[in-house]
Amino acid sequence: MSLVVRKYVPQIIISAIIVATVAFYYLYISKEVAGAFSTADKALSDWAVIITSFALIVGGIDILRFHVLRIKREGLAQAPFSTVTIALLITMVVFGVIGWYYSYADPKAGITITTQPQFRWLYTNVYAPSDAAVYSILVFYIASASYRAFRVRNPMALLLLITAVIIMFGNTTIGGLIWPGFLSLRDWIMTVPNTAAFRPITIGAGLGTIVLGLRLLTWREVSWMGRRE
Amino acid sequence: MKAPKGVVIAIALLVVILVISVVTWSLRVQLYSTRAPFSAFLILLILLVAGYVFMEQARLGRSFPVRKIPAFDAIEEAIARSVEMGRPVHTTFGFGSISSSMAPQYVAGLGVLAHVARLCGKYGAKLIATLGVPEVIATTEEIVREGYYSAGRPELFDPAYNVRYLTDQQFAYASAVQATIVRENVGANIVVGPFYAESLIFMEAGNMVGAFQIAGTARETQIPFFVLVADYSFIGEEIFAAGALASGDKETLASIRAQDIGKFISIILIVLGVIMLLGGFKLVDSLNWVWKFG
Amino acid sequence: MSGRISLGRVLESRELLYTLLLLSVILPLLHPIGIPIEISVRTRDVYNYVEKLKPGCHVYIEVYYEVAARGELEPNLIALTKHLFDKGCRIVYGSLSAFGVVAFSLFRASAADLFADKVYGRDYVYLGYIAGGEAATASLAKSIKGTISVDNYGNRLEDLPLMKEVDKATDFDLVVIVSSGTDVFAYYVRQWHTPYGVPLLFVALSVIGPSIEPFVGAKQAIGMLVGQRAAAEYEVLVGRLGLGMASMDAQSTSHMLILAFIVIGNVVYWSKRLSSRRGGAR
Amino acid sequence: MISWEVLGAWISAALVVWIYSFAYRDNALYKLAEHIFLGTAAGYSIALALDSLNRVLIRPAVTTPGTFWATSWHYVIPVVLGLLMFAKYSRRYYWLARYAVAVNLAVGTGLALRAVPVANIVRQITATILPLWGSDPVKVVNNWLMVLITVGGLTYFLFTIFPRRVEGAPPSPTYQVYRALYYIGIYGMMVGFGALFANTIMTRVGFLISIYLIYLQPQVWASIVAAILAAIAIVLGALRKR
Repeated sequence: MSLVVRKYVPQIIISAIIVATVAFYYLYISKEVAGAFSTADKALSDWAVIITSFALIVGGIDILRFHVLRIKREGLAQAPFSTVTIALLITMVVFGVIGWYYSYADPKAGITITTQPQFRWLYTNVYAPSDAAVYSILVFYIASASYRAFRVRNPMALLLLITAVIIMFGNTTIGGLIWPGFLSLRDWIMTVPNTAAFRPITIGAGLGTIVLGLRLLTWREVSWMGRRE
Repeated sequence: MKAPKGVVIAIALLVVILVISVVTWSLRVQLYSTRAPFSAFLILLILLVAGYVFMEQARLGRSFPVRKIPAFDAIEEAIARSVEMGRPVHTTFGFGSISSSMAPQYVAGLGVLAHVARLCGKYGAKLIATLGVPEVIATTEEIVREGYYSAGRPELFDPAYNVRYLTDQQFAYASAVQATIVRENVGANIVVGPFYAESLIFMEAGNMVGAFQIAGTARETQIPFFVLVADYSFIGEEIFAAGALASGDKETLASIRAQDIGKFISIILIVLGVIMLLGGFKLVDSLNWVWKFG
Repeated sequence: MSGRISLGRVLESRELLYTLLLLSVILPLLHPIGIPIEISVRTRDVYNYVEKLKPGCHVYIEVYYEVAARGELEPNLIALTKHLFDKGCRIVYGSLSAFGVVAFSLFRASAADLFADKVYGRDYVYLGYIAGGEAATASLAKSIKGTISVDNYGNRLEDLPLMKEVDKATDFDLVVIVSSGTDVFAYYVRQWHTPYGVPLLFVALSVIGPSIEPFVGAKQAIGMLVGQRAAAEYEVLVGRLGLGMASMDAQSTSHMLILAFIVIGNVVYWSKRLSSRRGGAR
Repeated sequence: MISWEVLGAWISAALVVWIYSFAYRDNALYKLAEHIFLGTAAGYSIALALDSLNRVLIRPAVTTPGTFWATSWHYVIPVVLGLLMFAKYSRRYYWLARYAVAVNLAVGTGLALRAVPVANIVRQITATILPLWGSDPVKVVNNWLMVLITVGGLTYFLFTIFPRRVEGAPPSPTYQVYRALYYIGIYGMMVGFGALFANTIMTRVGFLISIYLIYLQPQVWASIVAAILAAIAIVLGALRKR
């Protein structure tokens, strides 16, 4: 019994949902069925949203727990940093909840969870710049990565380097000064070999996805459950 | 050779669907939706049946030798090396919600994680699994636990150290992962899953501490960064094959033969289409044909 | 011998590369060099298409990018907006993402000169964030007023003169999608172009360019402006030099720096490899 | 009197500089910026979660309870499933969380299985069926390359079905064709990788330009002070390690 509820029921849920969502997507039985399906489909994606939201809340608790534990274990060296994280997490949630409260208490004010003024301030002045900074730190990384990646170790690496140099000249105005042909050569590489190169990868990724779907359907893929029972 | 029952049923199902399709087609009945071309449905169906047939055959003892995937074999080496150096192993498989169409890639990442966890148990390596997928925190904990317990090293399992859910926000996750890689001075950095712009962040952070790096994703735009920067990489569909290899189960592994069937179907359709163009027949139109009458 | 290796060490250190990289990007922004630029056929095509629009035409512009993508997309958006306003077009802006709202306000601020003599509600409207992804795109194509009732600033759409002229996809003479992602282009192709045949124009990041190329190839879009280069070219065409041009200089210097380091990397690598081979022979 | 706006701009500039400092070396100020970022991000994602719950569940249930219970009564199920996520803290009932994961995973996989056959397979195949003969030589060469690289790449990925070379015997024609396609595939893909990699440099530089214009240029002094502080932190960190 216990194995049934622990292992089989979740897998039955998976198979049933995959079969239903995929089969009714392709099949057309009648207008009513199609209508019912799209309603059910919409509801199911809402289900997923609700479940994800709960998962995010559980995740938030996990983050808090993780940092409390770190303070306990690593003491003063870590405490200031973890305290900052915990404090900001709670602050953001509190401001959000205040906005939530006002969205019901005073709907005319137009304040919602994400538009609460202090919440917005933290978002625009702390979250957004940090987010953008981490994204753009990639400019450093791509520079040091190309330093290593384009070392000519073998003929294949030479081909890589030649392609990269053409693209880099083609992308910049200085390349056009050196030889105007770089731009059209760059365009050709991007439209012909580049497109062709990613096509088999796209097809393969699709095939892999389908086969993994099959493994989930037939209960062969169990890693998502964690423990093997 | 007597065909097993499952195979017969699967093939019979395929035949029945095909017959019904032909009949309804000749009767001009709207059986399939107009959302997708009929060829897509057919290819999906054939692949599912083919994969199932291969798995059944494997269950009856037929074996399908698989070519070497160097990146997969390198995982063990990477872990053994970091144990020698006394450094932990880091692995991560992405951020976001599992209810998106990236779900299969997360599952492939979890499969590799399970393999890594078992090897870490075997060699006694300290594993740090970071993640940004809120739904599978518990799963990840279970996988790591299983890895250590099955190898008889329960003392190494410490969920607060081994499993670190960071956040599901892309770059916050990325910033914490790069910091983890550098601060914990990891010896091996294994990243398999659906990655976006953060892929290169992980690779460069690993490079800062000189970690042995194995990376893979099926997201086309990020593959170059993994291939050119990591020591070993899984390209595209290889991550799904890695997931199957990691299970260590012959039947599961047999399913990847269906991917080959799919590739052959693609090659044949392309070649056929090109040849047919000579005769002025457009295969593209048939492939794009949507089940629609009137 | 040791001198060469230590020189290699210094050149190999990422700190040096990073510092030079920062300088190579920031200095040209402060003091533009003004490297001349050649107009590509693709940008010229887009320009010619817009040039043919008649005064009083209506254009819908989807603003879908986060702040980090601003450097590449905003100059395009500004140059296009200038061109469209010059042609006497009226523009409805909208965003399918919440960060589009921030992007629009920044764009509005940095292109203040364009909006100076334009009247909100008559010459342009910003619908704000429209939730719902592809479903919302489909719904907008059927009826904007049926999808949302107020604009970004809380005005009722019925009260805005411009919104009396337009409501559905076919009311627009051109739809411009300025996006940092890939999906949104497909939304508009599927929901606006395929059913209603509205001409689309794509403005994309240079990384995204190749993946939306097929749409342009299949004539589902009239053209595309990709990255800062297209922005710089368009700025030249419409005669309002701005961030696009300055950025192209920064792009040139930083690319040359990276190329120089690739060369250094190869020299260091080969000198090491050759010297170790010689050492082995001894 | 410092306004909130100015303070915000300073904080933004400092955060950007400190995050960049990690590229040079990990230091205490990066750690601070990282933890600030993590805290806000975690709080933000919880707020977003509350917002989605509010949008799909609570608002309809509160504002129009009649229609909500008539049409959307089944939303109780995901709520229960969501609450089951908390079972992960239990040693005995940890498996209850799987039910929720199962639903989400199935939804995701279902979405993938719908999109993939068309987008990843049929569309790609139809795009590759190109005329290999014609009057325009440039186009013909391009089409040949397109078809050969695509087919070659597909052969490169073959896992279980491919011709093997028998030791001692001369390679069979099938094997030779396979190897040729294999190499066309891998070289073609390398060109693609090099091109995409180099092309991305442009976008990344573009991002740096944006960041500089938005956060650093308006707050030059804040940025410089932050940079000096970061340099001190890096040096101090290095000294302490030694």
